Amino acid sequence: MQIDRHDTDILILGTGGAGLFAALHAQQAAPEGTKITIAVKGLIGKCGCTRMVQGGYNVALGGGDTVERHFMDTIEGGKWLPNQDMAWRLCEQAVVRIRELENEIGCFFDRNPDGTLHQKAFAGQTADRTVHKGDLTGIEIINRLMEQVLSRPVEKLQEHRAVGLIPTKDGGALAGVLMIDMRTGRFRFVRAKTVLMATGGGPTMYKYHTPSGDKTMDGLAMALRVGLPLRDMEMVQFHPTGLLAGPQSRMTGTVLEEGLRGAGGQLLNAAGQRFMFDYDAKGERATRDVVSRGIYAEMRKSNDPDQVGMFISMAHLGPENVRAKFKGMVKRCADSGFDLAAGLVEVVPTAHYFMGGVVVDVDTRTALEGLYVAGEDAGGAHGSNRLGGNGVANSTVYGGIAGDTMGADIRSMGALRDPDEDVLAAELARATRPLGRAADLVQPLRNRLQEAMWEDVGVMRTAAGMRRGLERVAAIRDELMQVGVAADNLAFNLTWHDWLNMASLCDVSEVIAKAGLARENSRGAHYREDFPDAGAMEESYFTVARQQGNDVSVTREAVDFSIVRPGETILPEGEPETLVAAQ
Amino acid sequence: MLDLRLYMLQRITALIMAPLTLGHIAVMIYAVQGGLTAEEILGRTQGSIFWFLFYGSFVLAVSLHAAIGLRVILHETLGLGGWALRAATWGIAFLLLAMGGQAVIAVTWSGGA
Amino acid sequence: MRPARAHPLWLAFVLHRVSGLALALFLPLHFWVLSLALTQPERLNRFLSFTEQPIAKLAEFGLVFLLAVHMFGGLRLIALEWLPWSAPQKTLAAGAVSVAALISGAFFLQVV
Amino acid sequence: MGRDSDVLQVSVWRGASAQGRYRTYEVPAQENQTVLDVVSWIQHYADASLTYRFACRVGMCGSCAMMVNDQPRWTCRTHVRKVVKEGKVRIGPLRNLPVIKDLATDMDPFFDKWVTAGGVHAPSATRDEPIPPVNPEETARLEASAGIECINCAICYAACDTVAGNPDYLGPAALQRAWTLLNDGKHGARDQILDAVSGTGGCHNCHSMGSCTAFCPNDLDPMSAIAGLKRETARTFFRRRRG
Ligand SMILES: Cc1cc2nc3c(=O)[nH]c(=O)nc-3n(C[C@H](O)[C@H](O)[C@H](O)COP(=O)(O)OP(=O)(O)OC[C@H]3O[C@@H](n4cnc5c(N)ncnc54)[C@H](O)[C@@H]3O)c2cc1C
Ligand code: HEM
Ligand code: SF4
Ligand code: F3S
Ligand code: FES
Repeated sequence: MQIDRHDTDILILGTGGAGLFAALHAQQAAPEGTKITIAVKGLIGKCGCTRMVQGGYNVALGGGDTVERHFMDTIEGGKWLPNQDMAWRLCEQAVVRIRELENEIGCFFDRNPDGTLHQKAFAGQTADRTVHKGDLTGIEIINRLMEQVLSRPVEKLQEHRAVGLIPTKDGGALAGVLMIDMRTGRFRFVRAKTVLMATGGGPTMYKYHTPSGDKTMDGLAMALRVGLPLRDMEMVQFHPTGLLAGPQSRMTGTVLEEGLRGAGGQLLNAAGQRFMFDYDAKGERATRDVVSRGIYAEMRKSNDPDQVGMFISMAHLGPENVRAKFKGMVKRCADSGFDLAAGLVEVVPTAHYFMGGVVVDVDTRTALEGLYVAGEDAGGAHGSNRLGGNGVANSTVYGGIAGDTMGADIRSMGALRDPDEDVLAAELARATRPLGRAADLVQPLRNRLQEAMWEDVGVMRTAAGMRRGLERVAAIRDELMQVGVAADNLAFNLTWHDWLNMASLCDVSEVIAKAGLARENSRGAHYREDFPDAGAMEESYFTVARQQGNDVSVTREAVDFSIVRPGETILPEGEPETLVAAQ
Repeated sequence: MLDLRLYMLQRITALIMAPLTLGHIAVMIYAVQGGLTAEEILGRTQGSIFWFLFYGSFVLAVSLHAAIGLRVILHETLGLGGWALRAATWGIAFLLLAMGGQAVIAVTWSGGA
Repeated sequence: MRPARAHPLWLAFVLHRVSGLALALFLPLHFWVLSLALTQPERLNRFLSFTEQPIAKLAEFGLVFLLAVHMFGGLRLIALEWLPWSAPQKTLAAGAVSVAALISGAFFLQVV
Repeated sequence: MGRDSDVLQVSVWRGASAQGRYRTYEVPAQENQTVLDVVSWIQHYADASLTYRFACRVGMCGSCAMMVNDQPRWTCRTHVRKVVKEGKVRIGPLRNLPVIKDLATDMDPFFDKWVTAGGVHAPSATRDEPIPPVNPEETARLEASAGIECINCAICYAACDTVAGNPDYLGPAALQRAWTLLNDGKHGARDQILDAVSGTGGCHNCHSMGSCTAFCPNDLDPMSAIAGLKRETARTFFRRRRG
């Protein structure tokens, strides 16, 4: 198969908050005449999860709240696993980024009557911190960023899927990225001096998941193959209330917003009884991980095979009131046939966010020269748990930093690097593998992978379960390698891309299970029934997974408490525990 | 295929015609009640500066108004564009202006044939 | 492929376009008839007595009706575009205009 | 819905704009099923070569719009029950845009027009300055807010017959964006907007036929936004004349 060759200076993969911000900042930071290219699996700004952000953007903007407080919440929320320098930079730069979003990009965040930004508190925060635009914050952020990028002289490669990171012959640096021009089905190798990977992770290997359909862990699978270390790979955040709309509906798993529980929504079991107080004193208002486990435990108690999830009930708050306050959610449920305002809506925990990712420094550089990683693909900022509102802050803050860093680094970089043609050929062979084989269905394998991960590497884990999960994943991958895709027309061939998606998901699923086995305690999103204790905070470690040859090994590394040690705080003495008024 | 100028011209001519149309209809109703004859109509209108200006401005407005309106229809339904569209617009405007002018003169110029 | 168009504003648009087009086609004819006054008054007279016929009356009513519909439709449009009205007021205005068109139509029917 | 049969007869457009045709598939009916689910089922189980586009699955990204029984709709949020007639439904690519393949259109013209209409915020302050206060109840802010939640799905663009007849016409979504910026006190290029929307493809081509407003899945009202632009341009028309 022939490969079209293409050159640029700065290449950005993905157009979520990280990718779009990187494009804008790179344009500001790079020397005149630098060619910037943005390549994305979907349409610019119309794919990825940043667009789906509902609740909002965490930033400490005064009124008693401080960067220190935001930082402490992030560290404690992450159960002392975050890379503290990254978490600090996130909280500190969020302040600049939100001003940039409002003043330069033109975002329209909600205001208080006095004209200042309106801020609210997600669970796990000790201040009203979350800036938002109704409950459609991501649309506002991405639309404005998208306009900026569309109107600039940035080369746009839409519906271009990255399939392999191609290093130089000596393996010391990145030469470029192999992609498929999805519309034509042709391969394109793009050389670049610097590449930002911002493909946004996305734990879509679970039966119930929230991220957008284009996200299938391609970035992390590619990083794994070039031998980069990945950290915190066991950390999959589940959102407690995913919609259950039937086995074959894409609506299944999509998120019902957190605010429903905040406003007093009740979770009921099949018998119509509330159960969350059996698990936590805060009941439905406990943090995401706690509520997810409560629902999951309750689901396991039910013996009725037709009764899968639990129910969320809002009707006691007055249907009219609910309809007015949660207009979007009520309409969305109605579109899939449920009455949120007056009836019961069946919910399940749903895989929402991936805390794990490539090991990077605070400037988004990786171990491979020329490769930068930002957003959900990068690990470290959140540790074992991401606070609601820290996700989009992370992608926009670090996307901007990546743009600045690439723009600066490129000044000292010489010519484009030549790729290791053997790796290029191997990646091409990998991606075209199904094309020579007898066509078969891909989707049943995806369904089986999702079942396996949900059952064995899901909300609650055991060593036995995860080992079983590993076996199931391996078997599914073996079958996938035998499944072919009809090759008569490769233009916009979604089934070929489904196959490639599955390949990425299988690779990363294996790492999730292995990292899960390596962590023998329960922290944040990772809960081991066989090791329910959190372990000593002082001895916190994070997992690092690496692929060598065909083998993935996981090691543990001690957390560096570079700013604050467990049990201590950087808040001034006498600061109140929380600034959020009790509900 | 409208820009601001054509748009304004179409709206302004429309606003000019609105009262004129009402007036014209009123006259017609009044006239019709007695049964119409050419003499009756002409007797009333011929030699009158008022009616000349009344119908004159109507003809002027409607030539522009209808030419712009037909231009839009030609563009949107027949895909006409460029010089052809421009020519058609002007053609229609002049045709209406010429025929309308003739009619106004016939109806309001004193003496007649 | 056509999107469904059976909503009031689209119908109003069609009515406006059709009436405008019809008027534009009729207008030259009307001018021609009138200019007969200049050259052949007797033919104009014959024409005018022809208008006594019921069919002609109907056609005449149609024309007046078209003119009224187009005019009110156009005024509605200009109001909608230029007056900073809120949505319910717009609906009201649209309603009022259609009523006006109807009344005037009925009125003409009486007279003619 | 034709629940008596548990199979849907679904005709789907196959091919590019010019040489394409509808092909019929039988799809098992489900209790809960959106039009996107139906299309996905066909690709997953019946015809692996079918092309379509989606991302978010919940009405936020605006990538999944198609013609369903000849009406433009967001397919991820359209329950089959709402559109099926006697067990049948017809699905085609979005109108008024070039078709790349099957149900996927090229949306570039739509976004090019978005930019042409001036739909890009120009800064009037920098990241180093404080965020300016904005009174949320101010009329201009309310006007801008009313149109800001557009997901650029191009459903309005597909519904508009003026777009169909006049390829230069910028279309409802782009013009609505221009209107939100005109009302945004923070926008630094407000003077340019009126020029940008007054050219040959500008807001004056709109006939207020209102299909945009009728079909917008988010209940936005581009028609009124465009009327706002006409009003403002008309006002400056007189002002510039006098000046
Ligand atoms: C429903 C939902 C609600 C959320 N709500 C909140 C919230 O309220 N607050 C908050 O802080 N966070 C929230 N998050 C999390 C937040 O959205 C993410 O943390 C963040 O947006 C990730 O940004 P990103 O730029 O890294 O990735 P994304 O925005 O996901 O972008 C990834 C991009 O990479 C592209 N891509 C993927 N694979 C490839 C490939 N192989 N080649 C080329 N391109 C590729 C994708 O198409 C996409 O354009 C939410 C997430 C979801 C799913
Ligand atoms: C009497 C007062 C009149 C008013 C208030 C009026 C108003 C209008 C308006 C506002 C439009 C623009 C419609 C749009 O953009 O969709 C229009 C279009 C048009 N008018 Fe008139 N008009 C009047 C009389 C006439 C007359 C007498 C004729 C016939 C010669 C005419 C022919 C047309 C045509 C052909 C169009 C184009 C229709 C279209 O674009 O759909 N108008 N009119
Ligand atoms: S205005 Fe409505 S229909 Fe048009 S693009 Fe925006 S959301 Fe879609
Ligand atoms: S449908 Fe089209 S004509 Fe105007 S009111 Fe909407 S843009
Ligand atoms: S898939 Fe995003 S709007 Fe339908």
